[in-house]
Amino acid sequence: MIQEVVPVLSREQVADGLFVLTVRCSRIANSVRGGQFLNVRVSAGVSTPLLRRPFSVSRAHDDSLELLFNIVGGGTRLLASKGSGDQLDILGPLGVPFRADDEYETALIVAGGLGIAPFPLLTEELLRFKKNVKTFVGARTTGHVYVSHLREVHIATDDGSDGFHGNVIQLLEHYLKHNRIVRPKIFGCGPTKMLKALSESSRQQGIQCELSLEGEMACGIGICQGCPVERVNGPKKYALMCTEGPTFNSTEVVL
Amino acid sequence: MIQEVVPVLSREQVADGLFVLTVRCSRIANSVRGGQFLNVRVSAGVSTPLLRRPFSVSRAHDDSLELLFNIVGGGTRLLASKGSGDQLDILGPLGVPFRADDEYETALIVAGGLGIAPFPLLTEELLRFKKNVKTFVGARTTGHVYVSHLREVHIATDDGSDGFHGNVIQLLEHYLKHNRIVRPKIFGCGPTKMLKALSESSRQQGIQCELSLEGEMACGIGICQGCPVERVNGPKKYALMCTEGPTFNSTEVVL
Amino acid sequence: MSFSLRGVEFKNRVLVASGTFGYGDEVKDLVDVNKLGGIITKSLSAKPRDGNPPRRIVETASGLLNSIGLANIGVRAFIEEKLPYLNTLDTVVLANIAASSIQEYCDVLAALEEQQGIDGYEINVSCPNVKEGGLSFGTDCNAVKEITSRLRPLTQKPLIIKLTPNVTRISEFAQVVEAAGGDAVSVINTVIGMAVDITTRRPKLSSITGGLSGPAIKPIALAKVYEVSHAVRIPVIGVGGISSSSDAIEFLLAGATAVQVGTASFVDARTSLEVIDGIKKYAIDQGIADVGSLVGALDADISASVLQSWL
Amino acid sequence: MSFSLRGVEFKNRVLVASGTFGYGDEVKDLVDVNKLGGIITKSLSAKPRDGNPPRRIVETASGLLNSIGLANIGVRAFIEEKLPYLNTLDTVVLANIAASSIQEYCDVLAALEEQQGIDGYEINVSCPNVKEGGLSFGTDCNAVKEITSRLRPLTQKPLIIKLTPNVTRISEFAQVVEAAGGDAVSVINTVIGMAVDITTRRPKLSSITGGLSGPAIKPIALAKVYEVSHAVRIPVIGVGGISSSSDAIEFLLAGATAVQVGTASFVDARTSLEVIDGIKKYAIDQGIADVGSLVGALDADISASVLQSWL
Ligand SMILES: Cc1cc2nc3c(=O)[nH]c(=O)nc-3n(C[C@H](O)[C@H](O)[C@H](O)COP(=O)(O)OP(=O)(O)OC[C@H]3O[C@@H](n4cnc5c(N)ncnc54)[C@H](O)[C@@H]3O)c2cc1C
Ligand SMILES: Cc1cc2nc3c(=O)[nH]c(=O)nc-3n(C[C@H](O)[C@H](O)[C@H](O)COP(=O)(O)OP(=O)(O)OC[C@H]3O[C@@H](n4cnc5c(N)ncnc54)[C@H](O)[C@@H]3O)c2cc1C
Ligand SMILES: Cc1cc2nc3c(=O)[nH]c(=O)nc-3n(C[C@H](O)[C@H](O)[C@H](O)COP(=O)(O)O)c2cc1C
Ligand SMILES: Cc1cc2nc3c(=O)[nH]c(=O)nc-3n(C[C@H](O)[C@H](O)[C@H](O)COP(=O)(O)O)c2cc1C
Ligand code: FES
Ligand code: FES
Repeated sequence: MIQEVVPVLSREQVADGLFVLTVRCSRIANSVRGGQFLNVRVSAGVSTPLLRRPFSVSRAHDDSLELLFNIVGGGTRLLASKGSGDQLDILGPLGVPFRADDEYETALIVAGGLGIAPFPLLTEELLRFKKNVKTFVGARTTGHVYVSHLREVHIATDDGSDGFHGNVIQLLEHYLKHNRIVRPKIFGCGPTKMLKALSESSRQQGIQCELSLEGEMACGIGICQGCPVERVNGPKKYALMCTEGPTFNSTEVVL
Repeated sequence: MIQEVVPVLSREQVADGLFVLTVRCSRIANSVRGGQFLNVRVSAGVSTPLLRRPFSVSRAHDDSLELLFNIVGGGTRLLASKGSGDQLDILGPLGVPFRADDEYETALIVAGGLGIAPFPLLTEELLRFKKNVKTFVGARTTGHVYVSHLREVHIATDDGSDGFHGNVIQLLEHYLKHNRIVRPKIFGCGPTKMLKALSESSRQQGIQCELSLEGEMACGIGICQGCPVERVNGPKKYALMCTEGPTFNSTEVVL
Repeated sequence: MSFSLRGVEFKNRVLVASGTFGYGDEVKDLVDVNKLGGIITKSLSAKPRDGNPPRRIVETASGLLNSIGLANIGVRAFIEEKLPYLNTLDTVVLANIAASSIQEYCDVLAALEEQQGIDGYEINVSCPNVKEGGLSFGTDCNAVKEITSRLRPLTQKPLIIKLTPNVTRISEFAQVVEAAGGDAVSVINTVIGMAVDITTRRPKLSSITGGLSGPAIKPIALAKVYEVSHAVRIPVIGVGGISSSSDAIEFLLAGATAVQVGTASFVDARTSLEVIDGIKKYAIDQGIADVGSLVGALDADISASVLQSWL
Repeated sequence: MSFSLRGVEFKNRVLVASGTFGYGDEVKDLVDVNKLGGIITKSLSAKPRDGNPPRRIVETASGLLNSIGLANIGVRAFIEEKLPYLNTLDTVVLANIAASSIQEYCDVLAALEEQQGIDGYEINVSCPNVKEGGLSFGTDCNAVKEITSRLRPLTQKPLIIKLTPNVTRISEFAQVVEAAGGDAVSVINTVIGMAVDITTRRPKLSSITGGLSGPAIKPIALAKVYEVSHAVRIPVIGVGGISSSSDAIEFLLAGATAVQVGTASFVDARTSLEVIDGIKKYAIDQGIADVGSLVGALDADISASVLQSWL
């Protein structure tokens, strides 16, 4: 884990309200793995927003990192105003990455909305591990769909304006009904409601499933105890999302 | 007095750390007079800085206004980041203007540092009223000197790097010793320390003197009672800088 | 949107707070004051008060620290110079009263009772009790009780006591107000705070400490409103850091019957009007016919509350 | 920069606050903890505590509202898993203790007394007293007095009581601590606050109310430090909203012997080191040989203070 003030290389709007921000940071780029995140100081020297904001690393190149985000509040609005020439104080890589190299053959990536963020980086790893990768992406409507750097993408939109008309879980179930997948493992990320449904769906179908959770964080490094996730069982009632997650096996946690 | 969200037309750095910001606002431009100010919301939708910031109107054109400022804190830093395409919520014109059309012949403008801000606009008025105008400007060093749109400028720098070596009061006294001025009136603006000295100097020389004061303001329109200036005498102990000033006769107030 | 207090109808639930809207006439160019639920005047004392020497205001992180020292024109000048204008308005006008003795509270209220155009009173008890060596009335339960019971017989109009947050259990103060016949409590006045100039090594405010207001104190005000609204049956008027309709709705849900906009009016004099519009919009979006149904509608189990929590 | 408390030498006047720096090991990649004046551990209770259900944190205007519920590993696990690391450090280590009964405070302190490596104790009294139906010890002067006098005989090490600001007169609490033999007081713990989600109409925090910290509360903390430092002779350790050296210097001038950096460590774990460097620089710039000479060096006439002011 390092903390560094790094230069912003570029900021690009890639879909409706969706931005890709690229920063230079070779130290993190060299070690980060799919599912890990940065805690980013979006405002320097001002107390609003006060806290850092967590963002998955979406892609990593030799010496640069990409974040993928949309504007939901003050912090992301500020972030979207950054561009080449600006600097950003980042802390990372944080959290436990997805276990990409388990016992399975086909990775079923399931992303709802901004949940696609961690998957370009994960996809690269999966391919390195010679896994099959199939990706299921859900969005509200076609303008919100962004599927760059993903593999074998199946799209669902709530309004049917692109791909399957329905949500991404329905799309996945539909797909699994019509296709035989050998030794699958699901990797999911998205709104908690969707992850809950995904967790239930994967349990019913007997497919192992790993989720990347989202929630408020203050420190991002395990000192504030602000990010509890309820465990299914175990001696401790809560796990910390920032240091024991954000990726969890779906059977470990209560959503 | 109006409140309006107006477009920023340009921002220019005109000297070391000195900025000119031009906004479009014909309604204020048409009525504003020298010594009046705007209360500017430098941050929209964020609570730091919380309050508006007061700035003298430095020049007024047909439909635009110029502010002249330097960066001293968070608010002015934000203001300096504005540029063409941005918008600014302004409230004005506020305060009592300089009494430019009094009984006198020669206006002696005395400005310390950023105290030059209100004088380009005042100078225009003075010329309209057919007054003689002589301007005395004090600055720390030559890089800080900015004297555009002023008349017959005499410069003093603390380090002697430009003009008279000393402060602007010394320069004025020096000038008055060597030149006979008929029916003069002093208009002063600058740091409180300087205004105090100017007030004393003008008293000793028997020259009438009007000062534009600076201090913290919250509302700028007389409702918070946050900007008291002690009166020399009178039924009320304090005047409000925002509505009874910022310009005062030097004999009216205790600095 | 409307509500009533002791027979006085407020057209909506958004008022402007004492000391942050002058006497209503200063902002008439900017704000259609007739749209407000009510105007609360700057605190009035028996005699005019000069207020504290400069410096009176300091901006802090998302907050404003003030020590105006209750500079005001006094009740006489108010009646002569300000009341005629207020009389022309189609909104509720509450006179806020400050004093340094209980007798002075009574005198000011009595003087205002003789006039037309005052719809009710808000009593600022965050004032030094000169008899008690300057101890604030507002931190002394007995004093607050006595103020309320001495004022109650003097008027048939709404009598609102404005409580200070600078006490251990604000609900006890609300309870004595209720018992003594107060019609409502305003919660909260400013929080005691301080700022130091490290260059001069002097306090920034001439009075050393002052009152903190603005967004910084919103969470504090909300907790106090929640505490008070569970302790009394009289209405609570929420105030502290409200700058948007969503802030105001938080207060309604936490138990406030109405709200006041204070410091935010300095930032934008029209804030209160935006709050009114925003509440209306929220009600429509949420399918709520009566904004009043939001009051205290927080979905929470009070047993998880204040006194249980580990800080 | 150094100071001492009951014989324990602190290398400088900047400590990290309880609950905002873990047990010191989490941030060792980021911060040279040996440069700190001291580390105060997360509050330790007799048994491990799970803490409150989510949601535990809410960002507010320039503030952080938390209801961690004192999640901690318990004193046993602390001794086994964390103390060995803390023992390797060249800085003062203070154990912060939380409990729901006076006996529990005593038990935890006694357990720690048997160990090497704890230099002193800070007692968190912002905890529910189970015997009194969950009323906070920290708002009950007798309870604070009893905690202090029961703990005092159990240790020869510095005993610091951390006071809550959620009381009418914090100086009375500091006075009972002084009388009961406490070596210092930490001022302040978090301020009670609340936030509401207007969409779900539920409190944002699972515990409804929580503790407010961060820049928003700095003016409040400063006023409390000022009040307390004029009421007792024992040292005051200032805490609340400190994020820069100039903030820290404000606290020293207002009467704090030392300061703690809390929430700011979440924003930048290195804040405390920057504060140390900044104080050094200020001392040099101002020609001050001994930073200790800043303590309480505020140039102010106390008669203009708190109790006199009209809010
Ligand atoms: C491990 C992790 C990885 C994340 N990765 C990404 C990413 O790659 N791209 C991306 O766009 N977002 C990501 N998020 C969410 C992102 O952190 C929030 O959108 C951001 O913090 C919002 O900040 P804001 O100031 O703009 O909004 P705020 O004003 O703070 O909040 C606006 C709204 O967003 C909600 N919100 C705030 N913080 C979070 C949060 N941490 N999680 C969920 N909802 C939140 C608030 O409750 C509120 O409703 C991630 C979150 C976590 C915990
Ligand atoms: C009537 C009036 C007209 C003004 N005209 C101009 C102008 O034309 N150009 C210009 O550059 N400045 C002008 N000022 C000063 C300007 O308002 C302040 O510089 C500005 O508010 C500072 O904001 P900030 O957030 O950058 O600094 P802050 O962070 O608020 O403060 C930084 C430093 O500046 C001091 N300061 C803050 N506000 C004021 C103030 N109102 N007056 C004096 N010192 C202050 C603070 O005490 C602090 O030391 C004027 C002030 C008044 C009252
Ligand atoms: C500059 C200023 C002056 C105030 N004057 C008064 C006053 O005269 N009487 C009073 O009862 N409250 C006064 N208040 C307190 C406000 O009415 C309000 O209770 C407090 O500021 C909290 O609300 P806010 O955060 O919305 O400002 C004043 C507040 C400010 C900021
Ligand atoms: C997330 C969090 C956890 C905290 N945990 C504790 C604790 O366990 N014990 C304690 O005495 N204080 C605790 N505090 C209070 C801090 O130590 C400090 O007193 C308070 O936050 C004010 O300082 P600050 O504004 O610098 O954060 C905690 C504060 C925060 C924000
Ligand atoms: S965010 Fe602080 S412990 Fe997880
Ligand atoms: S700034 Fe508010 S009265 Fe002058």
